Amino acid sequence: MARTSHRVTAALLVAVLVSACGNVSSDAGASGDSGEAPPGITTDEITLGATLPLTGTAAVAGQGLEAGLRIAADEINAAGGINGRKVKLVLLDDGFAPDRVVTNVRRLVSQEKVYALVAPSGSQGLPGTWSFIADNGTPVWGPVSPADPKQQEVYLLSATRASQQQVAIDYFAEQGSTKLAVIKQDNDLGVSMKLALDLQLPKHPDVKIVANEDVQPGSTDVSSAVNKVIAAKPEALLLATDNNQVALILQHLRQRNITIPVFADQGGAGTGGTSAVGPAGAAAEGLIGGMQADVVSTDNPSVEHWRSLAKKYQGQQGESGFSLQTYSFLKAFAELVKRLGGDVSYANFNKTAESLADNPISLGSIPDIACGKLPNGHTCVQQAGLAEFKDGKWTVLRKFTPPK
Amino acid sequence: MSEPGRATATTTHTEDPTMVTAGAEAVTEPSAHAVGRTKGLVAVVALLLLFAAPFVLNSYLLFVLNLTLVYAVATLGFNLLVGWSGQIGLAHAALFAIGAYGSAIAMEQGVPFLVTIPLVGLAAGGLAVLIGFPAIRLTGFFLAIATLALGMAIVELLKGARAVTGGGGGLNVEVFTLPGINGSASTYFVTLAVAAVAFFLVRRSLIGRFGRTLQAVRHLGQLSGSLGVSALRYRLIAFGLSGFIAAVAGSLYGQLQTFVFPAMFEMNLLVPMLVMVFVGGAGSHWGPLIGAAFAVVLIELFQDLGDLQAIAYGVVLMVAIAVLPGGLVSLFATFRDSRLVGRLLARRTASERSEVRA
Amino acid sequence: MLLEIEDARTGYGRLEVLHGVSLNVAEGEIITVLGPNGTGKTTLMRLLSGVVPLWSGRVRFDGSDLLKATPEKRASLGLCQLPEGRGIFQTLTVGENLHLGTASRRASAARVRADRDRVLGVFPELAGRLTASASSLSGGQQQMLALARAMMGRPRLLLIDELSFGLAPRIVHDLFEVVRELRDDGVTFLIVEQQASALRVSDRTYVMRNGRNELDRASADLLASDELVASYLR
Amino acid sequence: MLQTVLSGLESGSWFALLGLAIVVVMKAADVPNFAMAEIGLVATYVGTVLNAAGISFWPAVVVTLVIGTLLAIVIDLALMRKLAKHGHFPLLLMTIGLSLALNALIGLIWGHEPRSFTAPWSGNHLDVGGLDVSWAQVVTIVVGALGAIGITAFFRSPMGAQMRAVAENRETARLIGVNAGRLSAIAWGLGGLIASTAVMLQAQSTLVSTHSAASLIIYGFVAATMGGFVSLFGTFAGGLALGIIQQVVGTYISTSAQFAVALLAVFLVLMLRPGGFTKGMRLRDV
Repeated sequence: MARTSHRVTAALLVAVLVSACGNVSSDAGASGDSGEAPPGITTDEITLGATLPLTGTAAVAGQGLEAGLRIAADEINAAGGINGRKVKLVLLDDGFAPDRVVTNVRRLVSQEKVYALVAPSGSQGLPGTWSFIADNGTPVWGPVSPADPKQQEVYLLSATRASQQQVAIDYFAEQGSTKLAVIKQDNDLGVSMKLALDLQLPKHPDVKIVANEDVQPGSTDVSSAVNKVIAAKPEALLLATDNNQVALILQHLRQRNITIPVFADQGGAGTGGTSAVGPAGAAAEGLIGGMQADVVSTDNPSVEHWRSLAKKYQGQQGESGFSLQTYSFLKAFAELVKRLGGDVSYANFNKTAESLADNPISLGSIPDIACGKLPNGHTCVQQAGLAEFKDGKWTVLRKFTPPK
Repeated sequence: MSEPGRATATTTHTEDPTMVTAGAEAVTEPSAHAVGRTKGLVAVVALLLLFAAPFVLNSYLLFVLNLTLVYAVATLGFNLLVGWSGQIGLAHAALFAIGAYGSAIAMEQGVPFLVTIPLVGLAAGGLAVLIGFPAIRLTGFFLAIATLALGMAIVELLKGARAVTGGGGGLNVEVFTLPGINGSASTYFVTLAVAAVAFFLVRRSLIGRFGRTLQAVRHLGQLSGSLGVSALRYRLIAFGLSGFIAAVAGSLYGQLQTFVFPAMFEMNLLVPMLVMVFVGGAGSHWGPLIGAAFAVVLIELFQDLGDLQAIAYGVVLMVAIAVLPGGLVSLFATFRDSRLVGRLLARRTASERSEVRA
Repeated sequence: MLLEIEDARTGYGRLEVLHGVSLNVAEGEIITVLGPNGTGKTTLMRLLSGVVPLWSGRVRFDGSDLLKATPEKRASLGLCQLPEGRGIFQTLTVGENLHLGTASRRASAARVRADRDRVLGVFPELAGRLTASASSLSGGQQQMLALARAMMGRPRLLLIDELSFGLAPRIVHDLFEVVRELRDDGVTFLIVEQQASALRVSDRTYVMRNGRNELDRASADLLASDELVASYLR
Repeated sequence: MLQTVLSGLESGSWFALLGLAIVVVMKAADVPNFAMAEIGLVATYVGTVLNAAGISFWPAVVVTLVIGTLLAIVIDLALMRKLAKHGHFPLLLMTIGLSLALNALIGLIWGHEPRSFTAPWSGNHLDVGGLDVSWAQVVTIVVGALGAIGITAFFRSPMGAQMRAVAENRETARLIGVNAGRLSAIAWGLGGLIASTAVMLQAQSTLVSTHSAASLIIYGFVAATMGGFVSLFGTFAGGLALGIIQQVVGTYISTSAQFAVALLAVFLVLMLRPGGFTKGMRLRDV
């Protein structure tokens, strides 16, 4: 009896192996680089996906990012969709955990069959998906974090953290600050800060880093880092932390009556919104935030337009800077797909996207999107701006400029 | 609780409940052995189905299945330690990380992936024995806290050793592919093969004397806390084995994720691992598979709940514990012991039992 | 009858340990349950104190069924226990241990103080050591403390598991003297023993073997027939 | 250096109080409570909401403490009680599940933005011989010390003695008539009260949010370990020492080593003194 079952098993194994071997030779789904119809697109619908940190340590940012996407999709659909196709959004939560980002991207591409990923912001897990993305050819339009400009499928639509930090270093150098201090998290935030320092310090020989402290991601204990920074007597402080820690550090500094200027990138400072300055309270006065998108309170007409839509949004964080950012990204995506005309193949998508350098997408709320060919062309935007939080309100300190 | 002298005296002249239950379980075991052949067939069919998975599932579902198997292997090791030897050692996520990182780093140095599997297993097994040394002096929560602390410290070290591990920024993992097969399917086949071997070997060893000794050691520990040298040796062996298996699972996990970060191996991994052990039923054979499937599927199903998913996860876990304190596996046991089934099986088991008693 | 047990069966898991025990205790009696190791004496104690459930049969205390009562509920009914191994809390002081005896009843501070003075009158050795750690007491003193603590709960029936355990014969003798005194105060006793020494103070004795009670005799009779005792205890 | 020690005493007081809350529940209810920080956090969030809504400080504090206490009691009665007979593992997991659920609940109701509890003394400073001392720090350290003294006194009372008896041997205590169930509810309530105090102290001097609970609970357990899960004094001293070690390591070695050093300290303590700083009796096996 046992022996028979073994034989049957072996026979079945061989049969299955032989018959189906061809099916597992490629990871790509129905897509491909040729003119085949890409997934997620029908005559009247286009499915787009994103993985976002809707819960966990970055939930405030994630909710804002979600809001922007939903506001834009509603607006596009109300106006009849993109070339007649309604936008269907599939937004998954990754809880800011890298492993769940990887699972989510698989799900979006293979299960939900999305046409493209728009503005995914899956903590640091995204790099773990690049090879899978490459196999499927799925465009990744405007990953918010982290940035990797070397992938064929990935288009960066806003200044990276490092670029923002570079612009900030330029700014402080111009203001005559020579002693800078740094507090960074030991993760991709810290990595980008290190990159920015390596790139920009040689350009400002007078500028010295007098303190360079690490803090635990997610920790509320920042006091020893702050104490060390204070002891080093810097003239300005650069932060590469999440918005909670930005708020905490500001409070600690101001409690000790230290009034040096403090910079954090768009994510950390929540530029335009309240994610960092709200909790920081009075201590937020004077915080300088990096700008990937315009500040939410300007009278820029395109921002005003977004603001009128955001006011009606039902969920949380609708009027935050994160919301404006992803709103702009999805609007830009719609514009690009419009330009594709009848040929929505990935080949045409990439060709059209890479020609944006000649005919940029200009929205007004974010710097013009001008993508080119690899190796450097997929970093479609390099300019970052700076905004200052003053009298309870964000005001532009420096218009969008590329780092020196 | 009490000093050893008195504890021994107590056991000599009471009818100890734990010993008695252990005996009662032993009585039922041979009947399970009798249906072993059917069970073997079931296992073979299940294996076949699993083998066919890449041909029918899309990349996402295959990934989820693969993840389930990886977690099942990890839980197999964890269950050996927590369920069978009764030691709540909480360095398991860190040993899993050693597997993921060790394998990736060894591959960078040119070691073939399949060779790195036993290598990281041995390294983590050795480390686990070192971690287990506190077990000689510590029991219960003290052991849990000490191993938790050590495990977290190991993850911190991974973060700190930036030159080798990439620090908090993560480490890219070179993916091993079987010739002629795509990455996802290849990773899956390797996982499936390793999982099958691991489950087979662990089950074999636990059914025999080793498993009985482990359980005896566990019960002894509950009684007195003072143990003989050989009992301590068994505790360490349990640590070493669980560490070995954890690292093997970790190396598979690295292949699956293709990018590893220290943040993957903190409490957010340890908690699901504990859930998997518990839900599957501590000290059961197939529990790890059930537990892993439960945990992974639950997270994926709850994706659609949006903001509510975290709360749903917590609530489901709480309800599961409240309703089934013995884990999902206890459902089957309850079913088996229920009157109806009991009556149906009565004739058969009665004859078997009389055989055993004689 | 203060305590009636009829054909009680219980055990652990699936294993039956008591195969039908029946015994009665009348108000004011001192009853001994005698038997060698592993006959289910401790299980009987656990059954009476509510630690193990009754499988079948009946246990009635003062006319009411005890089936559902928790250990602490039984204590508050006056069914108190002096647990095996004395149950003295080593990390508490002597005074605190003594005070624990009142945990099961509501009593005014004055009543408690009066009770304490009365109990300390019976055990003068403890009186001077109230603030000392209980772990500093000798074995005999700890057994006294356990008895004294049980008295603080004003028990109606006191279950004692191995009063003589690990103590010198002289001390055992003294303790049994105290038991006799307390009985005169109105306390009923059910004492489980391995040694025959308890027979001298008790009124009646049950002999247990293999989870059943096999003999119920006046203690004096049993004591007189040495042979019988020997045959059961060896 | 003094500034560092002061910061250390402040955070150490939070750790110490949370550790005490854990130990109290552990002693009387025999549950390792991983949801302790979240219980305190729920209560504190209610307090901050009242605070922000214009309710004056002291009534808000009282409401916070009452909610923390009641929440803990309800958890004991509704969830923990009937699991006790199944051993430690389900209990441990139940508190973990509870911490996840409570944390998510806070996020759902109040969002994930960090909050603070504005006290009348918020922002006020003292200059003590060049040392910059905030009133928030003074309040934290003083309340922490008073809390520890109060709990110690409680455990000297007759009810406290009953709890210690239960901690030493639950079954024996029940046999002699100690109502372990009632004591466990009281211990949970007391634990909830202390945890709410700890989180509220944290909120009046810095920010709390749904993710500040995770590190607080770990440090609380570290403190409890230092006290061997039984010694109140050991836990309190352990918590303070942990806070100071953290700050000193952060200042003189590296802020990124803080966590690892704290964990290794626990390990060393356990290896050198398996019963904690102040060796009490051994704990029951799992």
